[in-house]
Amino acid sequence: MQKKFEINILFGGQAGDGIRQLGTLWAKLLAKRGLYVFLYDDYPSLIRGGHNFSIVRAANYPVETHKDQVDLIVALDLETINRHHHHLSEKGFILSEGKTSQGFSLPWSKTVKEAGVPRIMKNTVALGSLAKFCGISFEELSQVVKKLPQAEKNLEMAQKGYNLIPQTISLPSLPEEKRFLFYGNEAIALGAVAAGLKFYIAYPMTPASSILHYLAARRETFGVNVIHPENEIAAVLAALGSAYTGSPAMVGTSGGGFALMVEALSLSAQAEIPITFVECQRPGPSTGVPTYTMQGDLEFVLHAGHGEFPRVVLAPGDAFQAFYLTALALSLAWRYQIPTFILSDKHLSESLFCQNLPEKIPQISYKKWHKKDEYQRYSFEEDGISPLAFPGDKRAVVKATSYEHDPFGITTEEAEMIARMQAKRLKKENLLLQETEKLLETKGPERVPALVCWGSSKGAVQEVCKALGLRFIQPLVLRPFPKRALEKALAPASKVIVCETNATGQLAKLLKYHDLEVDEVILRYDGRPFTTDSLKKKVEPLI
Amino acid sequence: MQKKFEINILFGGQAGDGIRQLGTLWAKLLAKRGLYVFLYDDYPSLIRGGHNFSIVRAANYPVETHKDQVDLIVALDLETINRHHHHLSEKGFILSEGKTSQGFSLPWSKTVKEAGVPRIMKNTVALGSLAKFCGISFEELSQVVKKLPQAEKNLEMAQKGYNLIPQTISLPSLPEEKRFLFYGNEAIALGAVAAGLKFYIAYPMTPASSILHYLAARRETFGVNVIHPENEIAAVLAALGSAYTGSPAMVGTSGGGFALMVEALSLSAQAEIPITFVECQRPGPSTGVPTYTMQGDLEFVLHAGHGEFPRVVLAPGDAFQAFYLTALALSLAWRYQIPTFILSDKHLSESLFCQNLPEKIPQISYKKWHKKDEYQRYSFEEDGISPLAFPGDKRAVVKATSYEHDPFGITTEEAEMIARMQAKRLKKENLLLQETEKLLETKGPERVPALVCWGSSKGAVQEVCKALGLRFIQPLVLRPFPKRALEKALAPASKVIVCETNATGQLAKLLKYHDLEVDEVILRYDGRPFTTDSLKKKVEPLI
Amino acid sequence: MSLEGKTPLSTYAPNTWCPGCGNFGLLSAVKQVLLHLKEDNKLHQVVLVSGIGCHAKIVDYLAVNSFYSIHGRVLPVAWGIKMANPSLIVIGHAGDGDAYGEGISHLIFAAKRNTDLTFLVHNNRVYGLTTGQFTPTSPKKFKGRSTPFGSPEEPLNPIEIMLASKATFVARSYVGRPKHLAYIIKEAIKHPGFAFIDVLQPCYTFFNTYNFYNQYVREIPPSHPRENLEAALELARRWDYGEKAQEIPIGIFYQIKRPTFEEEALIKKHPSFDLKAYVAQNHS
Amino acid sequence: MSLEGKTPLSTYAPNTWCPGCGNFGLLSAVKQVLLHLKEDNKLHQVVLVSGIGCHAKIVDYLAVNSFYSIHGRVLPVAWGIKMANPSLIVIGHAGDGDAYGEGISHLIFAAKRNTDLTFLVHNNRVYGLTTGQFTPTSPKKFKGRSTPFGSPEEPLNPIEIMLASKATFVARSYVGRPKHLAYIIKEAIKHPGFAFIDVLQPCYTFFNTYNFYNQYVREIPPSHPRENLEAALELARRWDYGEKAQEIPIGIFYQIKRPTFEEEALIKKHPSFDLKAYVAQNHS
Ligand SMILES: Cc1ncc(C[n+]2csc(CCOP(=O)(O)OP(=O)(O)O)c2C)c(N)n1
Ligand SMILES: Cc1ncc(C[n+]2csc(CCOP(=O)(O)OP(=O)(O)O)c2C)c(N)n1
Ligand code: SF4
Ligand code: SF4
Ligand SMILES: [Mg+2]
Ligand SMILES: [Mg+2]
Repeated sequence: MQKKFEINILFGGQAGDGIRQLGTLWAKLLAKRGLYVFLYDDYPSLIRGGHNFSIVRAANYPVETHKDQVDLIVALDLETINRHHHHLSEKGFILSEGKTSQGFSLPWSKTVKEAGVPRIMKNTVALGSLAKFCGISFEELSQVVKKLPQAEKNLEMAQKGYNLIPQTISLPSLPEEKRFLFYGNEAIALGAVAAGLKFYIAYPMTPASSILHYLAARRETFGVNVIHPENEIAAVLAALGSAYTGSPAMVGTSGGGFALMVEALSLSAQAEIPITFVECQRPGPSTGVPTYTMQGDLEFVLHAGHGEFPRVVLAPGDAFQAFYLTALALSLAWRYQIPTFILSDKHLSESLFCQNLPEKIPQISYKKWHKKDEYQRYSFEEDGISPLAFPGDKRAVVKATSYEHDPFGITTEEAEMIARMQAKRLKKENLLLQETEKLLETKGPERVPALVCWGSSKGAVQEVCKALGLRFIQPLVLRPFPKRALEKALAPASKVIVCETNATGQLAKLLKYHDLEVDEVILRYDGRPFTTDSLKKKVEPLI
Repeated sequence: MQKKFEINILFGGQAGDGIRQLGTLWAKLLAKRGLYVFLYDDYPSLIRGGHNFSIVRAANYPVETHKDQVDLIVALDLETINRHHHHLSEKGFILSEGKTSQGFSLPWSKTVKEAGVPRIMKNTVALGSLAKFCGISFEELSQVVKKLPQAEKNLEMAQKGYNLIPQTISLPSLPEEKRFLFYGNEAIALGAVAAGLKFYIAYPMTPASSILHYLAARRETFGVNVIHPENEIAAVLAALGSAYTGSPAMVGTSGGGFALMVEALSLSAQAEIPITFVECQRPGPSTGVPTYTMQGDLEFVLHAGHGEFPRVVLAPGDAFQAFYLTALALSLAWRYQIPTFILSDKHLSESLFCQNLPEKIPQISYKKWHKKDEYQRYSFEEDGISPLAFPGDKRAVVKATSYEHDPFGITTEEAEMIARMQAKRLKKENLLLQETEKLLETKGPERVPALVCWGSSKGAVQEVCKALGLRFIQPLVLRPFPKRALEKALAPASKVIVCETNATGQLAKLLKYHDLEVDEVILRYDGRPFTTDSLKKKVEPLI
Repeated sequence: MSLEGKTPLSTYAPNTWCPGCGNFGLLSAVKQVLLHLKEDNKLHQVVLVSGIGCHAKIVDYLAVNSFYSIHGRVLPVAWGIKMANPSLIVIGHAGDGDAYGEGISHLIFAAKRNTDLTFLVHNNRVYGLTTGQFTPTSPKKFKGRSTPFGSPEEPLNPIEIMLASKATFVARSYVGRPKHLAYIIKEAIKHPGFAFIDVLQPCYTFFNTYNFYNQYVREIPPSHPRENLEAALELARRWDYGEKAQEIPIGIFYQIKRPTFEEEALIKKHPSFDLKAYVAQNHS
Repeated sequence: MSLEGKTPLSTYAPNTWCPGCGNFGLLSAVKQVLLHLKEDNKLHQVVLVSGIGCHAKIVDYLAVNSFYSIHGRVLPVAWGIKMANPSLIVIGHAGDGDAYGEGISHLIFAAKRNTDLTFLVHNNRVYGLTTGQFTPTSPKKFKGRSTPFGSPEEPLNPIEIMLASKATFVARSYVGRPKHLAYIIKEAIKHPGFAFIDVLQPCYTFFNTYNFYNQYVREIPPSHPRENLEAALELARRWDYGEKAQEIPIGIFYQIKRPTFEEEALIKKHPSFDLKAYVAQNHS
């Protein structure tokens, strides 16, 4: 086995400097070497100026989170050094345009100006310098740069940057294996496409917008219509209209936009129309901190909507899970004719993961009407699931409705029918539980403390477990709640420590609610995700 | 002590026949006699035709619920007899226009037609007959009838009805005591007015609309502006605008309308602007059964809104509580600068109660700014509550915001400030708990089973407890959850039975969540409230 | 059991509109149009979408595909249906509270987009089902239950709003002229794009406007140049939805052709998508 | 600590608009107007209300009362403020996404009601803060991040929409004409009723329209009869918010007087209310 290797680089500059692109290109470069990479992107809510940074971690073993401490800072402005120099490890380096005792001072701006290319290409120059510094061949570098728009100019800039600096360190490479780079939101989008999505309808809202952008740019390739309507209310109702005709639809937004969709969520439940919601959390309440992260909407999503009805809430923690669970969310929505949720957050949605795709991808399928007798949209069935027909079918009259109704979909106010229909819908919850209960990640030894987490905290928590020899537990489905599976997973733990990035410990509350003991709760609610090093420090005194 | 007396009368007819008015007049008549009365109103969602009925229960002891079995049916149409004759007690009577072996056949329509008065006055004729039948003097009757519009004609019709029938039974009367008649929604409206409401802003929605109608008709008397805007979203945001200037505002709606207000709920939390929501539940999901009842939105209201923040959820069970708790909701909203809720439902909102008003009425008050230093809308304070100033004050610049912010209300994205502000807001929850924990009704013996209920189920549950010698427990506040108070109240009970009109047992779940044991759950979810006789039958086998 | 009622196209649901309600006229006009579509063997392609209110009950009374949606949201639902299956004939039924109050944003965007729907507003100028409050088209001073001292607002003129929003088919009709109404609905269905019809529909119980309309309603003469916006506006301004009128024109105020949203916005083909190849190509 | 920044009326909040952003011009025009109000000793009566977007940051930069609300909801918040305290001078700042997309229903009703507010739309014809999607006033075919193949929709003309919605003050200005803009804002504040200003505000980063506006913007001549709706409409139609123009009129298109909502709807006095007497009288 190879020796463990990792390198953490922070790229910083102003909004508009292309920091995230720079980080992404670097990540690609190393991924092509077979290394595992992870990118964390940190940016304020503004378009130009301010301070952005991305941290790229690369290693010769799987990484799904970043560290506060970095080995190298690539500073496209002075601010970056001021803000982050104290995160630099003792033997770390700085590549920047300014004077520095700990690295190289490189005339990137001058290079760009002299070449007369757009200012933004400074990031390519810097990438060139970094590549050379790390001993990456120009051949490797150009593989990545040549895919950019204005490839030639960018190659030229990369070359210039490359020439500015001597090779100083060197990086390992790994035998090639099939792994891909996905931002969380790309994985969500692809999972939906892979399951059979036909309409994505969304109003822009950070940190969900990149699903919209990603799908819109590739709509012909994916065969998915992508619609940006006048507001979130129109989005969700158009999605329900689409699904009523048999055309699977998904909507995506953040907490405030989802709040506007809640009335229609309840409609989807009464009308039994499949739909998948992607809710990408950010710190609230209200507008809050739009470009940062928080796992603050769990209880909201679990209980949103007037009236009582089954739903599925899935919380992926990395790109692989995001892909798989989104496909599953669509599949379950259609098989059970219910609303399903992907609960993401800024940290999952906008971080870059280096992972594979699942072998088996859940597909949309549903109980079809067999065209005997007259069609009853809401026929009573053993399992509560009435067969589907769609408008346009000559033999069926398909009546969907928001009112309580009889099997044909005609409004009812009769006591007995009301009670039967309530029960019909709720019946599905048990079946669902059987199917989803197994969706749980458990790793690590017994008779040690367990760290329990959900969603985007997975990466950091998992790594801390590994480092400290603790048990790792991550439920992937939060409703229906996998009580028994969790009970089993928790039983061998000597202590239960829940870690989440919110202020009230929502998963911890959920565990207690289901009679599962929680000994400690580690919360972070400053808009930042857990990092592996900072979390470790918080865990150590508790074990 | 007098012998126990009660009489239950069902009034039935078509929508447009004035059934509810008839029942209300009857209730007034008996209330004037010093009797206790309760009116239940049952009507489908249509304007003319169909079948409406009201049940009025009157007794010489307090009644806050109705029974399925009645002593008398006043049938303004045949349908009433067809539907309800099996609810008539063995020795009961029917007053109607048709042939009947169990009562009187009375030519009410003919009377109206001959007099050439509007058809609707048939209800006055019937009232006359009923009064005479029960041995009520015409003098008493006219006290009530003369307050109607078109008093003279109505008196004439009452007289004609009175003459149609012989006295058959007689009713007791009680020494006069100060008790009043309020529909649940009237009590909510009055409680708000009494606490200091200045703006009621609402979009019509059953069963909340009657708050709007009641206040609109009396706006000058109450000194309350009543506004009906373009939709629920405008309603809640205008209310927040009003409160920002120091002018207390309340909004009212049902589940679907409230769903549309959730985004603004979260705004009220981040901006720390006081507001009171009245949510009158009806069976969902979605449009559901608009004119019937269900306690189905508890979990939704407890958790609505993105992000984490304190709120108060109060659930009155009768008019007295509705009055008091609404005043309290406004008072708490302003003292803590938080959103507060009155959770009602069709059964509470649209039933008529005969009760007194509380002695002490909570008033709106708030922490005022003392005009030292520069004003900071979100200053950090020991208790988390920043003093209030309002725009127009020459010495203060008042900056409210939906973004996470610093003490002045300027947007922040700094990690430390985010965490501090989250904590500042959440701090209030503990103070709130101390203040509201005592809001709990407990009655009855120890070492017997306890029935636990919330909201409109109170009337029936309380009466069943009395009848069966059980312990009665009703938490009035559901968030912050009065765990310790409930623990104490439940401790002496031999068994805990939760009764609620929903399909999943939401209060029962809440109790379990707080480690309070629940042995049995009695649910009703056919859109109808518990009645004392039907509930008793369900309880008996469990004790 | 069967969904069908005793008369053609009807269901077994009992009709619960008030005697005298203008919705009866509207229902029979719609039935007439649907019967024609049935003859053309197109009935199975029809989808009715309704909001919530008295008007909305129409979908319970008709044995055709329907989506009984929520208050104010007829149009986004109808739009979603049409986008997902453009071969369907989608007809929206909304109340004036629905269309001009709660849901007016969707109305403006449906017109702007020119999505290929037919949209009938059962405009009784009152909230019927919630028992008589003023709506955006109630006359000023209207005494409803939320405005017992009279509405403080001028009514909107939906015809003007639609013309300003780039609607391509703008019409008004009256339930008291059933033939006219049926004709307008047929024209609206034929129209490729967003077809808007404000249907004057007296609410017998809360705002009985039969006499008023009978007195002032005038059919727009065939000589009216439909594609002329100025002429349409001039006609539209003849009545401001106030209490008084000199003349209330009914008919097609305006009609032009413009590409539909479906033509402009939907992807052309749904190719088969090779996930593995795509990912290998784009995500490494 | 102090809220005040280094220049008059400013706060310590660092300005984070892009270099070249049209919002700078708007900010300085607003400051100019506020300085006048300060001289008149009215600054404490001013409340700014904003939505969410680049435009909305303006409230962080000004040391006056403000309510930084949520996307699309400037107008109901502003309305509530004005109703509750009519002595306040309430100025709304919205983006075009805010005002014409998410919140268009409120815009129409603000005009219909003639509530006494000033409403400035920072119309950059793009969603700025969410990084460049098309809005209701983007030209057809606009390539934004949600429509990389071009927007499928015609733009709305907000001037027309406002005229159809009974607005009593309808204006347009351009940040490239700062004096004009300041003048229009002053007139809007003076106007008793709903005063709407569509402010052309180039987004330097996502939709740089400076050259286009500089070329085509023309001030409406003083001879324009402001109270004439036809004349206003004619001017409004000279530019349809499309990619091309012959002329883009700026100035006051339309202005008339009509009672305000506050005059029509609010109760006149707040009497002292005797609960006990009232209840005894009415509830027994
Ligand atoms: C979100 C929401 N708000 C309010 C209601 C209550 N509501 C039901 S019907 C209706 C008004 C109906 O008026 P209109 O649309 O004019 O229809 P009409 O009954 O007059 O045909 C309202 C406000 C609702 N169902 N949903
Ligand atoms: C309900 C809701 N939906 C979406 C968003 C995300 N969002 C923030 S700003 C914005 C658009 C801003 O565009 P515009 O109003 O034109 O303002 P600009 O940034 O161009 O000034 C959006 C969609 C939000 N904050 N709230
Ligand atoms: S209330 Fe009016 S609109 Fe509704 S059914 Fe009756 S008459 Fe028709
Ligand atoms: S994105 Fe556009 S509107 Fe926003 S600050 Fe930059 S230039 Fe201004
Ligand atoms: Mg109506
Ligand atoms: Mg904009």
